[in-house]
Amino acid sequence: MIEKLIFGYLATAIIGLSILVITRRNPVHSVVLMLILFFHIAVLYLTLNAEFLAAIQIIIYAGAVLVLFLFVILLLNLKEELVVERFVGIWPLGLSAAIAFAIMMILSTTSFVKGPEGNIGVDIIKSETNTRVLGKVLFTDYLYPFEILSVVLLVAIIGAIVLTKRRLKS
Amino acid sequence: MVPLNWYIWLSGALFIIGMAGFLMRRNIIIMFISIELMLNAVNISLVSFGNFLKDMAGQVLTLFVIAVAAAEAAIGLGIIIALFRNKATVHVDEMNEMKG
Amino acid sequence: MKEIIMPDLGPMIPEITLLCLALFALVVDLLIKKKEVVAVIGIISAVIVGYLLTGSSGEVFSGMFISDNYSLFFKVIFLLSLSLSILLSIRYVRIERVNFGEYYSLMLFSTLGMMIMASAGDLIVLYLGLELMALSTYILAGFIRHEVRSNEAALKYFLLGAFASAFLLYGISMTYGLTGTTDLKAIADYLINNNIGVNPALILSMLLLLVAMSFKIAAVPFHMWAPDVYEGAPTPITAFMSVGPKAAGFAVLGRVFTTAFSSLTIEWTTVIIPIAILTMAVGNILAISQNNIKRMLAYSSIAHAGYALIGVITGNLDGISSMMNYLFIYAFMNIGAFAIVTILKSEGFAGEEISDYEGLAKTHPLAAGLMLIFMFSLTGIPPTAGFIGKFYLFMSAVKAGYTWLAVVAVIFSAISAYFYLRVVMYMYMREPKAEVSLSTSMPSGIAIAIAALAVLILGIFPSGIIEFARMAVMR
Amino acid sequence: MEPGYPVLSTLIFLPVAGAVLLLLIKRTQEGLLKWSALLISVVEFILSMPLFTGFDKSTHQMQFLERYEWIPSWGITYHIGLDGISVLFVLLSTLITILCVTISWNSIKVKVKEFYIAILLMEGAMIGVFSSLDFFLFYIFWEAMLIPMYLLIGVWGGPNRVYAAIKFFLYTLVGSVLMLVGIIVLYFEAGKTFDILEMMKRTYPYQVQFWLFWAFFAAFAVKVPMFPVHTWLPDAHTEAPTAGSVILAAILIKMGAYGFLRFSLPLFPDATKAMTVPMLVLSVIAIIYGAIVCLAQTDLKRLIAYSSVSHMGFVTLGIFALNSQGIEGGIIQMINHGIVTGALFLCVGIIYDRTHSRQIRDYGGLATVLPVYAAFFMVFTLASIGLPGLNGFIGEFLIILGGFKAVKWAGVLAATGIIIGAAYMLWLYQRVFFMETNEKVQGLNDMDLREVITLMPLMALVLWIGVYPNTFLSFMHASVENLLQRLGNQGMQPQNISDVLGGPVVDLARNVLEVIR
Amino acid sequence: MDKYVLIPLLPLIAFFINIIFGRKIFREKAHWISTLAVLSSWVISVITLSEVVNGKVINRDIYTWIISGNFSVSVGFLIDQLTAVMLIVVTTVSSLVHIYSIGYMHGDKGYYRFFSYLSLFTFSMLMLVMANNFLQLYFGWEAVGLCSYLLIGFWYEKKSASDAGKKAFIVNRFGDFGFGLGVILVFLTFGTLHYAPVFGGVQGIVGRTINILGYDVDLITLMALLLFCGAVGKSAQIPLHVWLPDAMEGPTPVSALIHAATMVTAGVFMVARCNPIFNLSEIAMDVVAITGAVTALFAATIALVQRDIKRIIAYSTVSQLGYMFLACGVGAYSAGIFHLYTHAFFKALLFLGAGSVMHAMAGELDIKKMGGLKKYMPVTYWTFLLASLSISGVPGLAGFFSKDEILWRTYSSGSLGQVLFVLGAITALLTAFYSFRIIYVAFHGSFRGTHEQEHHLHESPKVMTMPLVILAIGAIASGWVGIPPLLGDIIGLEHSDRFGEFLAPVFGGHHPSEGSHSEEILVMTLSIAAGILGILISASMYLRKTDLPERIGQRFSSIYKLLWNKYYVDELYDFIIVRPTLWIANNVIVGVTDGKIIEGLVNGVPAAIGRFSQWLRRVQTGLVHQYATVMAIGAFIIVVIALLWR
Repeated sequence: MIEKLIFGYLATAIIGLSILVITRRNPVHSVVLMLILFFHIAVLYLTLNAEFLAAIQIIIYAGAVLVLFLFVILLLNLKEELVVERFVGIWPLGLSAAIAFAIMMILSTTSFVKGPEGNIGVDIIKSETNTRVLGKVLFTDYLYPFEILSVVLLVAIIGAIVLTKRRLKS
Repeated sequence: MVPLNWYIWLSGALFIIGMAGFLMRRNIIIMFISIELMLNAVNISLVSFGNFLKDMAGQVLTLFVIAVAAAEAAIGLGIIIALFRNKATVHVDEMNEMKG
Repeated sequence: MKEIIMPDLGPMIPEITLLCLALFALVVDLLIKKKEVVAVIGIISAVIVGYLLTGSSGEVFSGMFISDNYSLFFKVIFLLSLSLSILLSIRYVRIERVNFGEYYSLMLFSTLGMMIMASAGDLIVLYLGLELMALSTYILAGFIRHEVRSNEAALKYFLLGAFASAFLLYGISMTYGLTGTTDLKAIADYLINNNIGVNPALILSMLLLLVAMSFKIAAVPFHMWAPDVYEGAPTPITAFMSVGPKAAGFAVLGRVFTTAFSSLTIEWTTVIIPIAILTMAVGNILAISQNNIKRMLAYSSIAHAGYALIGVITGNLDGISSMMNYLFIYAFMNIGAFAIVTILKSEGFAGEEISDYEGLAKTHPLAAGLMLIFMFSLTGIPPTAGFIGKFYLFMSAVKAGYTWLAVVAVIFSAISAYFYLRVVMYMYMREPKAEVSLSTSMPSGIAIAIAALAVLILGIFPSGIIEFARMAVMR
Repeated sequence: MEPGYPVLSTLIFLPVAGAVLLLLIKRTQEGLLKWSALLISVVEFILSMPLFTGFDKSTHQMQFLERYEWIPSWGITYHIGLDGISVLFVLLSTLITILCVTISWNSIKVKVKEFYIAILLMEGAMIGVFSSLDFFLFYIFWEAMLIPMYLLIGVWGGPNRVYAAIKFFLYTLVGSVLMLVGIIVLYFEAGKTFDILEMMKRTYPYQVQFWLFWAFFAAFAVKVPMFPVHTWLPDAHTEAPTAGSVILAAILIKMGAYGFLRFSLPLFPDATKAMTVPMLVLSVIAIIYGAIVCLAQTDLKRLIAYSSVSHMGFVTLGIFALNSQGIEGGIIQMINHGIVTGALFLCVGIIYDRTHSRQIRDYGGLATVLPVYAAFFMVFTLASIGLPGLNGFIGEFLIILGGFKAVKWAGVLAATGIIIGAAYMLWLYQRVFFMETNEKVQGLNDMDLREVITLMPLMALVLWIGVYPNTFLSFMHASVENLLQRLGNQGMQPQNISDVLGGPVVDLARNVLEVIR
Repeated sequence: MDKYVLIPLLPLIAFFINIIFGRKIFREKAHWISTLAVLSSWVISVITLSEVVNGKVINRDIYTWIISGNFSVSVGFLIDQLTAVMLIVVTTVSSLVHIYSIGYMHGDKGYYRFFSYLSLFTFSMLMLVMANNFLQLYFGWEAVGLCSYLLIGFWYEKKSASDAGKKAFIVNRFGDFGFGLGVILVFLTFGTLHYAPVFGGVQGIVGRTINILGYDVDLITLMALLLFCGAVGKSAQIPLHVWLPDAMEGPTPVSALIHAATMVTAGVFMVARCNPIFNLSEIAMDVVAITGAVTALFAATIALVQRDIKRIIAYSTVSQLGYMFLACGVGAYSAGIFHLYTHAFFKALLFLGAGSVMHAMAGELDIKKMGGLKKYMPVTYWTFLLASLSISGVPGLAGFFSKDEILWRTYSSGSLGQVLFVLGAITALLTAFYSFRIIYVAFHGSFRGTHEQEHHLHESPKVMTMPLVILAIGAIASGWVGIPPLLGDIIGLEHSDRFGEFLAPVFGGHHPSEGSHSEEILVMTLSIAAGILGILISASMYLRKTDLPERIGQRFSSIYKLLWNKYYVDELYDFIIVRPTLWIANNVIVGVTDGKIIEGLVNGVPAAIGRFSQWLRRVQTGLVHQYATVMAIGAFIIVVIALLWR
């Protein structure tokens, strides 16, 4: 029961915060609300036996991504944002698309059937700690995607540099 | 025990909200944030699936998603900055030089 | 402590080599002023990797990486598009004043991503390969930073691409939840053994995957980014994008839908049929009213995705191999067409309007003649390769009982003649307005020559490529 | 009898090789370009002579066969050969090409190199179409021809050439692509072969025949052109340069009718027999409609173009009469029409070079100014209106005979076309050659030697076929008889009026219903 | 190869030589080769005639012309009595016209052309009469039509001339339409087109019917009528007579040769040739007879008021051709051919005489502007007078014998025949009237033309008058081979009707006339009386009371106008055929079906696609949100489709 209450709180907070995030006029407010949202998601991860991910969520999202966002927002100097229209002209269409999508998702996920269970249950995670189990899996079964990820990140670095840093040749 | 479907719906709700934000907001940063919301929605479902299926793949995938999201953020913001240098606007609906 | 066995990386050698060479190119870029060297490295990489491809087959990482004939075929397409695009770029990037070494290494990385996609036996790998490819292409699309159109292209591509990959991820996650695995074969086994084919959640997740792939191949209604991005991106990159990522999308589509979701064939064909028809319709019809040749070619490439989808619709091996054959041929003719667009660009002259082609046959008869070949090939007029491609597609459609679909497709391909011929008409039947100087160079010349020869030779002696495509789908 | 070299392959690829050769010549050396093109076409013609002399007329079997594997996985072979139906068209093609080269000698002034390349490529493709015995190969040539023709019309044509070129291309393409699907369906029906001879060994279910007949009809009818898909022809003919019009009239539009003979009739005999009445109705409409519309034309080439619609109506009438007179008449009429209309276009080209006008009202009294030209034109005019003793009569008579034999009203109505035919051609001749000399044509030079030489072969053929058509008819007897045997009877029984009026519609509706059901 | 081949071949060779070399090489000497060729043909024809008279009939194929399936037709010759007569008529008149033309066409810039056309015509006409099958007949038929076209339009710079040539050809095509179908019907019935088997087998198909538009029609009748269509066209019978008067635009020798003596009689020849077919169909025979009689009267009435000398003679020709058909229609083929034969002489003479007058008058045709020519050109006058007497049926001259035979045979053929006889008799009167109207108006009285013309008046040169004289002899004497037995008995000839006997093998035996002598005498008297009366009325009106014609014209002005305008037939055709056809061509086909419907569709569909394309472009707004929204909606829709499809 207590789990459900916690979930209830988290879910309400996540949804409420996310709606606030997308409706705030001031992007800085959005980012700050987003930060709070990320914390809630991290907590949710904890309830799902994913301590490592909870930590990563905070470290990467809150610590890196959102800071980057803030940095860019400040760089771009967004004073006019406070006075101009928030939504695009066709927002009703977008909203209806989203609502339609939502209805469709609800309808189709009611019949959701869980797949076959694996062998890494809560007990194993508890005994070995989440990080270790994750690490083991990551560096054995998922070594290959992990390596690809490293290339992705490399590309991201190159990209960020290419797009922003270098001056043009004359 | 919280039923799995609750998580799915939470994830779905977050996905939809992110999608709505993406479809409605003019500000490029907010759109970007909306995408992050959508990815987080996916992450929630992945982690919960992992938990319910007693499998680590969900968490591993979440990890990858977070990393890729970071990479995307880096590139996306780079593009925004590059664009901002040429055209001082963050409103995506003003970027319609090419159409038709 | 489990003993960790180092897997046999043999089948992956091409990818590993490509990665190493890409990194090498990055390093070289730092050391050498003359960026053409990087380009040469890029081409050499393509050649080496192409050579290495021949010996590689097998599965690594418990089926996450599958090197089979199927992936091999697509990798050949990727490497072709890579090398041809690099050849086109050498002069172009100088003209656009973006002659940086990263350009080439990003192309290599993007190709690596595609290769990973084609070989992916697991949805996670697929996702990461796709992101690797996509992120590199976003950057490449926006590579001309001082050009607002390029920025805009990158931004649009990026935003919509990220949006689409959110769909992909959601689909992957649902699939994972439903089947407990991300391995394609395991998914297939689970679905067949447990017979949950009609579960709406499964269909939803499958179709969300389809949305993401449709986005990559620019199928209607997920195509709308393509014209804008193609128009804004540097032309060689447009050529690259119109072939590589599209082929990668098809590679994934073919593998995922015929492997993982083979038990749902009826469901996904039901959906892909209207998508294919719409794609052909929108691509061909919108191309008619374009004035910018890159945009026109963008719509044309949308339409071509529609044709290729016919092969997927048939759902059988013949169909898939006709789709692959088509993409192979399409690679040559489309890059060939973009190559001409590329060499028309010179300092201070965009050369992107169709009207810029007025009288080209008089001022530059060779270029006009080659463009003519590419245009007719894109239309699908024999004896060019485009005809062979379409012919194979229609054959497999008829064989699978989709004769009516073949009729629809041929009618759209007749409509397409209108806008392809418009280019020919401008070149041959109008008087030149202004002096157009071509920025030809040896590399671009080589690229065009390869494309043109391939278009003609594959058109007249298609036996080899057909056999190759058939072999590629043999399991 | 057959020569020791692969004569057909040589004929197909010599012009292509010639085109490549021209590609290598500098575009400034126009003289060399022209002479090379002429040389190639003449050599080609000489090389085609063995077809005429060495053809075994006693058999319907394919001759001059060549067969090589091409795309084995689809069962596609490079299979070529000729029978009595196709051999004459190959010969006509090689002849006409020479004339096209000579007639363009001075009139083509821009992009000379491309022009002759296009002509030579056309020739190769045309011969390929007539000699293909593999459907895939056939389709390749069939479509490949569109490219040079599109350019011929669009680049060297008249003021409205672009519209005409695109119209021509799209019109024919739409028809052809439907045939393409038909070919593929047939491929699977025939047990995965594209070999026409293999396909002909089978019989197909009626529903398959029915749909395929219409699919093929789409391609062939456009090419012929049959009513109501004829409107590309006036534009294309009118705007094309002389050589283009000549090739169009002489060879290209024959391919539609040839297609009916080669494919529709033997492959879909039941559907053909069922569809005879609609086909005859369309043919008769084309004859009369095409003739009447000529009366309203003010443009020389346009008039001749519409007359082609009428004349080709005779051809299709003959073919769908499904008896030996009709079919042989149809074939010989195709040859005749090729010669005569080709010659008329050459004639118009000759005068157009001098005056740069195609308007009839700009002429008058030419007989005084250019008597030799007038004489040539007169002969071709008379041949066109079917004067006995000239070639047009042989075809038209046999066709009307065949048509009358098959369905009386068709023969009767077709014969009315001859009356109108005389009216419009003679009226044309009067307006151009008779009456007061128009000041616009005052002082023009008569034909020079080159032009006379260009027209002489056609003139000779007009008389030859008119006086002794058996030289040519004898080629086709065996093949036509075989074709009729394949059709299973010696033509249709005469029908009465109720079938005629309601027949086509009812038949069509019934078939559609049947097939849908 | 035997000599008969040479008969048509020589003129053909002459044609080719003249047309190719005439313009540059022969020029003024172009007549030599043509004239020599036709004279040689004449000589061979005479030899042939003598052979035929001795009972030789030649039927020979030269080569097979067309083979297709079971259809096979040859080029060959059938030389029997009928052909022999025609050969003589054709080559004789043709030779004389050739000679005449040397003078008449002298100095014309198309001199070589004229003679080559004449040669071509001679060839064609000979092919026509010598044919041994229907298709070759058809060949000759069309070929003479062509020559007629070329020669009528010889002075092509004149619009009226080229119009007339075209008209002749096209009107003939209407007839040939039927003729061609008739030939086809013959083939489909008999499986061959050769005369011998067809005529031999025609008895076997009596009573067979053929289904036309749901009605059963007698096969032979249909066949005969279709063939007769051709004759109507070629021989200018109602309703296809309109081309012949206009054909007078051609040079006068041409009118004499083609439009009087030879070509226009081809129809008669053909009907006579096909007599085995016609004989078996009552209806067809009656149609032929009625058409002939009505045409005879009809044309004669028009001729009464015309002022153009050549047109009067042309209508006279139409009228006389009507007589010939009348004869054929009542089964008196030999009488028809006899009239054909005599008519060739006197009508050619009339035309050549008219030509001579024109030559003198510098091309003037209006008889009102002539007058008193008698003293200027006596040879012309006397020969013309002889011809007129002959055509009027003055006893002893050629015309008398043939016309009398026709009238008598008509009268004696039954009740219909008696009605037609009345028409024929009236026509005879009218014929005499208008023939002498020319004589009186043009040759008597005083000259009414301009002074210049008067100054120019002269007798024609020898080369022109010589043929006139020869023809005049023919106009007098040619009838003597066909003297009716009645008269023959009187003057004590053993073989009086030698002509009829000679032709008897062709027409299935010689049928001596039925009916009593008294009736025959009555008919003969009537016909003579009609002729004399006509001459007298004419004389009184044009010699004595010269104001009378004017008064009559005013009194019966509506009839006069009707006749003057030739019963408005041309206008009628213009109104019901030419204008509607052109209207349909211009307004319906070009304007609506081709212009609006087909082209509307052909251009409209691409245009619609283009407009749709332009419209669709606006969907592509360049707005990322919109793109994404479309993606979302698209995703939604495909899922809905997949879920609902099952």
